Amino acid sequence: MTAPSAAAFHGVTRSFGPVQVLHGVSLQVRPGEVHALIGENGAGKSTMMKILGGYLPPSGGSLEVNGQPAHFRNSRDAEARGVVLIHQEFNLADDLSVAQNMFLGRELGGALLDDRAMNAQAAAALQRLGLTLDPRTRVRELSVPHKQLVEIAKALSREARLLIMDEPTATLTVRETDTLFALIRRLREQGVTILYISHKLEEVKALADTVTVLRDGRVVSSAPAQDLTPHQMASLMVGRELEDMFPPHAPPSNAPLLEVEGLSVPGWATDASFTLHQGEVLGFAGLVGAGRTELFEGLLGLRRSTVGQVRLKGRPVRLGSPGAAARAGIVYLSEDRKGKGLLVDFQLRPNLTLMTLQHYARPVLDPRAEQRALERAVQTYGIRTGRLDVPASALSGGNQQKLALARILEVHPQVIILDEPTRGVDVGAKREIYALIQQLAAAGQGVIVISSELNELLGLCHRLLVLHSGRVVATLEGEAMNEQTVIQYATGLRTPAAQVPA
Amino acid sequence: QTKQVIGVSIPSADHGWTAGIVYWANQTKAELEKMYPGLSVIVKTAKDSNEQANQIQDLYTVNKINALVILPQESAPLTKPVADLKKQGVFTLVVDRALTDPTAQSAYVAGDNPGLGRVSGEYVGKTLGGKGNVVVLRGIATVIDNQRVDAFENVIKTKYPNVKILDKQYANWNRDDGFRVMQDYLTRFPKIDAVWAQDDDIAVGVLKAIQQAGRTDIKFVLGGAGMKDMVKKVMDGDKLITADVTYPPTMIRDAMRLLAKARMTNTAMAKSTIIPSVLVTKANAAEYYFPKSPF
Amino acid sequence: MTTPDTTPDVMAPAPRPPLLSRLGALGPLLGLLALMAVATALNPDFLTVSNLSNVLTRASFIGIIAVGATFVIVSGGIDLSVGSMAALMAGSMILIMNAAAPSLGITGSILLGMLSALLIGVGAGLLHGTAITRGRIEPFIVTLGTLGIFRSVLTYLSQGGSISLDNALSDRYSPVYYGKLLGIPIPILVFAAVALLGGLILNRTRYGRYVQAVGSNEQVARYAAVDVTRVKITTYVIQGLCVGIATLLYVPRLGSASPSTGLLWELEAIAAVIIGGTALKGGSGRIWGTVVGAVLLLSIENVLNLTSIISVYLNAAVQGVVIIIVAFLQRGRRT
Amino acid sequence: MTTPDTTPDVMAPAPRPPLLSRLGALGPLLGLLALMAVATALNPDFLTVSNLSNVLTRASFIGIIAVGATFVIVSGGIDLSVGSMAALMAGSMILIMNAAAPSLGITGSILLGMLSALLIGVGAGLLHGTAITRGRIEPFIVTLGTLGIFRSVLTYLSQGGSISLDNALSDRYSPVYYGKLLGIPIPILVFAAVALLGGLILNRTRYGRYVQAVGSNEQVARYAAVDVTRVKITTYVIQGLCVGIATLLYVPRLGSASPSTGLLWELEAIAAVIIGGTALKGGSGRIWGTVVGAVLLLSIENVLNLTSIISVYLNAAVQGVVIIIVAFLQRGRRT
Ligand SMILES: Nc1ncnc2c1ncn2[C@@H]1O[C@H](COP(=O)(O)OP(=O)(O)OP(=O)(O)O)[C@@H](O)[C@H]1O
Ligand SMILES: Nc1ncnc2c1ncn2[C@@H]1O[C@H](COP(=O)(O)OP(=O)(O)OP(=O)(O)O)[C@@H](O)[C@H]1O
Ligand SMILES: [Mg+2]
Ligand SMILES: [Mg+2]
Repeated sequence: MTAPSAAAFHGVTRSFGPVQVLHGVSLQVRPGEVHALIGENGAGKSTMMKILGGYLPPSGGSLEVNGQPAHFRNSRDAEARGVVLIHQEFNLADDLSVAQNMFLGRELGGALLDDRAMNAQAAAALQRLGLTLDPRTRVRELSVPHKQLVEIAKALSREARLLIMDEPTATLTVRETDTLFALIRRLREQGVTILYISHKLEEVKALADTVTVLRDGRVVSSAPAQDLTPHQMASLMVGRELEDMFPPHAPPSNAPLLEVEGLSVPGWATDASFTLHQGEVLGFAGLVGAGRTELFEGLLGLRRSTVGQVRLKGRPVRLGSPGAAARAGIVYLSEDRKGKGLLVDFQLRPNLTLMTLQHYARPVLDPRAEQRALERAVQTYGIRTGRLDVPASALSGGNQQKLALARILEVHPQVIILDEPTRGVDVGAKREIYALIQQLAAAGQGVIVISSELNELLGLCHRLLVLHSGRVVATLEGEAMNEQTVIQYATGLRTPAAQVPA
Repeated sequence: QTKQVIGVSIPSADHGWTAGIVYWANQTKAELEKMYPGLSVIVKTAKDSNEQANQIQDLYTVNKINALVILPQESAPLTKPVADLKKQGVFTLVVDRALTDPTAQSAYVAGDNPGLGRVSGEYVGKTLGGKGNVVVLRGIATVIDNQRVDAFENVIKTKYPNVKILDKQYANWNRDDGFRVMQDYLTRFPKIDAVWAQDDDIAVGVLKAIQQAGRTDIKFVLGGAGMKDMVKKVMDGDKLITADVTYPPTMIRDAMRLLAKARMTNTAMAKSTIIPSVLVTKANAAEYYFPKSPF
Repeated sequence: MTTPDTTPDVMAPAPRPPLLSRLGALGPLLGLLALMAVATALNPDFLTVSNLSNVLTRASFIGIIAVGATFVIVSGGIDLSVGSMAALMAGSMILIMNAAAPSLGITGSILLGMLSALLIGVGAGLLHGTAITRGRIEPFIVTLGTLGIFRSVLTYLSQGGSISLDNALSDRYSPVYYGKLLGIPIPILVFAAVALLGGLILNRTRYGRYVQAVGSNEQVARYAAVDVTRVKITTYVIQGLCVGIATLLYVPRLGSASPSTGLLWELEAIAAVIIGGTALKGGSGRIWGTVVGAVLLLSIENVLNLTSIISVYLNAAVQGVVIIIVAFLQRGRRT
Repeated sequence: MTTPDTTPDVMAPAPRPPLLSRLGALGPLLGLLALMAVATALNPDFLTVSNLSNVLTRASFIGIIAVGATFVIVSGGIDLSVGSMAALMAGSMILIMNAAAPSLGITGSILLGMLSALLIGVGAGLLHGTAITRGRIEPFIVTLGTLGIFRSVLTYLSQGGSISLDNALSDRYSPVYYGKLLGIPIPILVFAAVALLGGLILNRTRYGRYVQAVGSNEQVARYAAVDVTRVKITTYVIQGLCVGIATLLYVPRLGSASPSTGLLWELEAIAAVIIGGTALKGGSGRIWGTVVGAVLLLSIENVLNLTSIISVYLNAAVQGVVIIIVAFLQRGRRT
């Protein structure tokens, strides 16, 4: 190699308390390449990148940036050397506006801030990602995918020579992802080095020049992307052969389980009607902003909404609140893990049992029974953690997701609504979640899946509903359920003339 | 030589008058301990009735007092705790504010709150020539305040029916509230002949408000308690402060002296001593002027 | 770690939390012990049974109120009205007892009075909770408002003066404060019972878990089907009940209520909670800490009464310094 | 850089700034206007220039302090000590002026006194900020402690009584309170200046932005290389300075300080901030709201003094009700 590495890890270690997470990783990132880093949940990818980004100090080993040793005390030091990290967990202040967040710590203007310039630049940066958004909007009001885009725009607006992206596309749909990839390629042309973490291996294959696989805090392989198929990547990650991602699904029964008629969520969704059958996996596709999340939040009384009628197993039910829904056997997994999913300051045990405390109250809570439930869930869902008595915030992103999923399934619901169920989850675990979904369906329960991954929806669902601008524009099944058709409907290229009653 | 421990429990110095009480209590402690070698005096201040109740309990259980001088924050809530001490054999001398159950007090040195109201009412009525508009500034909502105001109103109503009380508002025995309430009275009432501020701290604020508004209709402001600055003004012939009505914090000194004498010389002490509220005018002001007291 | 290829690695058995943070959690207790040592050095009478029993008895009022405040604060709220509420309860209770005595008899009217205090507490709690949840008004503002309202109503009832319990009633009722059971003053027993029950509810029941969840992240709790509104309202009702219980013990002690009853109790109660290691921003807290906090606050006052080393004018300064020192000792816990 | 190769069609339109929440943001102002209308109906004198000028002048003290409190609260802190701090400053200032007058002359000693008040404010702010950030003690506890300490020290200095400014000094100094410039009382001008400057700093400078960021999410601010410790300490210094400025205006009014000076100002200042629409948990706030809040609070008192429709005993109840109603009007803003 002639040019010095854009970044290099030399025997870097890192421990959290007694738990060692990185076991001496060494890695060379060539300048100007897109270098993908993949690995199972909890393998240590985010930790490595936080170290490179100046957010965490290493416990041992050394770093180099552009051939020069790097000892970052904070992210400001790293940015000074052109290293910018896009966080997996959003790093935005809810009360500040989009522009204020993007420029936090490096505001424009002299004694008085130049908000006009910052707003204009912020809007432009968002526009580059295909997002038209008032930069004065408070971050609190944004949806998860929009926060993701803001987080990306924030990093892009800095003068990065080495850009680290930690699962930037976890909640983005095809179109945003395409825009982002176009941008990444342009940046590469301009000589920017990109470190890219993702669990979407097809993306990795499409984008990366080099792929490094991390397993349990050790580098197990680093090779040109062209030498690896997504399937091989997956096998390297988990250390064994993976069978088919999607288990075969049993046909659903004809008995309707959940029937929703005329559900409207003001500002988000209009007059949506659909039926979920027993044993069915029903998918909801749509672009970011199509209103899928809001539709179901409305259904469960988490937002203001109006509904014609909801029937569960033929009997009308009223779902005024999440509590009423849970009692009726309907549960919802939020896409917003940090804001709506987990009590990040709480330990794993109370997080897991929050919705099922009645099982542990006799009448005084039995923490040991809760602990047993936790141990079971850790096994069942493969939640990886050094210790069980840590706060949820200490789990890796994917493992937090598994914990959130475990909580709602503890309820043994009849209808399970999953919004981005595999957000940030590694392939191995994804497969297990898919299997679980099929199991639930096979047992006669109904599952609704909202996902930004079309593959996932196509592989998993019996039927697929497409939302566009808050309206159900298509119900697809069988042959019609293919990528092209879905995208046409989702982007509004095709209109619901051919609508089949759901 | 008899050995005696006297506990003195008084309100903490949170406004001028109580500051005077604290000052005189400490002065008298020094004086008495010098005068009677076997005597020790413990002075404690309390911020509210509850703390004062705790305090006298501590004085009994830990400091083992033989006699207690107490100026209660409030009468009703301290009646029971004082009665308890008396039951345990402590001599209880209550100052200023009589307990609701008189049997709880071995002796009583009384300030005369209704007297203050009465004397003030007489002065206001007479000075106005039986006719005019008066505004009243009250203290803090307590029995003391009620006694003063009731007595004042009573005199005005029965003896000076043509003196009109325009309004009564609380000024909480402090200067800032005196200023604010007076400012608003001045806005509201175009013609005020006299102000009864009831307390010298309140009167300080009242004077400033009148000064600011430049009003000349007000003939005089009557405070109360005998604060040194006010007594000085009377002495010097101030235009607005023509008189004051005493409610002297020295009553604590008098009470302590009486008690010490009785205990140390083993004599009986009068069951009840009243320290009257007297009118201070230019003629007698010098007698009531204590430049060294903080009040 | 040598990881087997397939199964997720076996979890380490949950080890105990790090020693340092455990020590930090004991902060308020250490503070209390240190204070007791100093107090005993200053005046050996501090450690007598009668003095300690006095201190604990007094700590009962604030302590019981602070147990309620712990719930409110852990859930992310605040109640500034507790002192005024106590005053209003005490006044109403006495008026009701006095009025009912001729018709209901002594015991009957005492029971009626006690019941009415508790009902006022529940009512005030419902009012607060509803205004805060359904009315969506900041707890600080709601309870600052009722702080004024409750005290005003009492001032009105008492016409600015004080309200006293009739003698016959007072004699029958006073054992509730002055009496002992097994040699322990009744207020201490009640305090212990309230604290134990409070601790049990907060740490070992569903409701307690929900209170913590709501305080930690209301949104998450809502999505997890917790009835946030009900949980919050209930914390204010618990607070009201605790104030009621404290008032039941307070009235037989002094037998009267006046506009200055319970002044600034809110600050003392909140201080007890926070000295005890509960974070003001909510999410987690511990009743035993609150108990220690209350005892500590009252001990400071007691020590100041027992000694005369400094000017009486500086009492509040000493209290302030001690409070800060104790808080410093337990700061390890904060993030 | 312009749009990338794959030009995406324009996304969903930017969501409208909801009218309702904009109206909600004007809540306190609506509250104030409503109150003024009622007040004028009750007593037309309310709207006279002299009365309004009285009200605004009085609102200046609390208002200026509340501007400082807005910074502290937006950054996620709280300062309970402001009233005591004002009392201590006023006392020290007067003592210093009186002592310096013989040697420095009237004007010199007044300036020295004024300077010393501001220095005490800065010192107190540094003390608070440091104890809170480096000492990692809850702001509530630190400032509850100093609340006691400051007032105690003043009580000690005044021996419980009042400290009065010598006449010659008082005459020279009093125009600072009683004087007018262009027909407007000086305190109002100073209040306006402090509010404008405060608004400018909070909304238009880097520092103000950081205050909001720290209050909203300390971790994010830290990641953005904001010096969180310094930002927080500075908010307490600003608070101290504001209390200092308020005291500079307060002393010439009555020319004295006593243990009752500034009692409960902390509650009034915090209430003004929160009525003004700043959330107690921090992250966002607005100075103009605080100004309206302060004027509103003082107007309520003024209206009550100008009318006698109800029993004086119930004044505080009326205040409480009005505060809650105003807060209810602006609740739309809350999430
Ligand atoms: N603050 C912390 N305290 C304790 N353990 C931590 C902390 N942060 C991370 N860990 C642990 O370090 C390990 C690696 O976490 P990391 O976030 O780097 O994983 P990852 O490879 O990014 O996983 P994912 O794909 O799920 O995002 C995990 O086991 C996690 O539990
Ligand atoms: N009907 C609509 N009218 C106006 N704006 C809309 C509408 N539908 C969506 N949006 C826009 O979409 C943005 C966010 O939508 P969101 O991403 O939450 O929808 P979603 O379908 O749940 O997305 P995802 O598929 O990622 O879950 C909003 O900020 C809003 O601007
Ligand atoms: Mg990660
Ligand atoms: Mg969504």
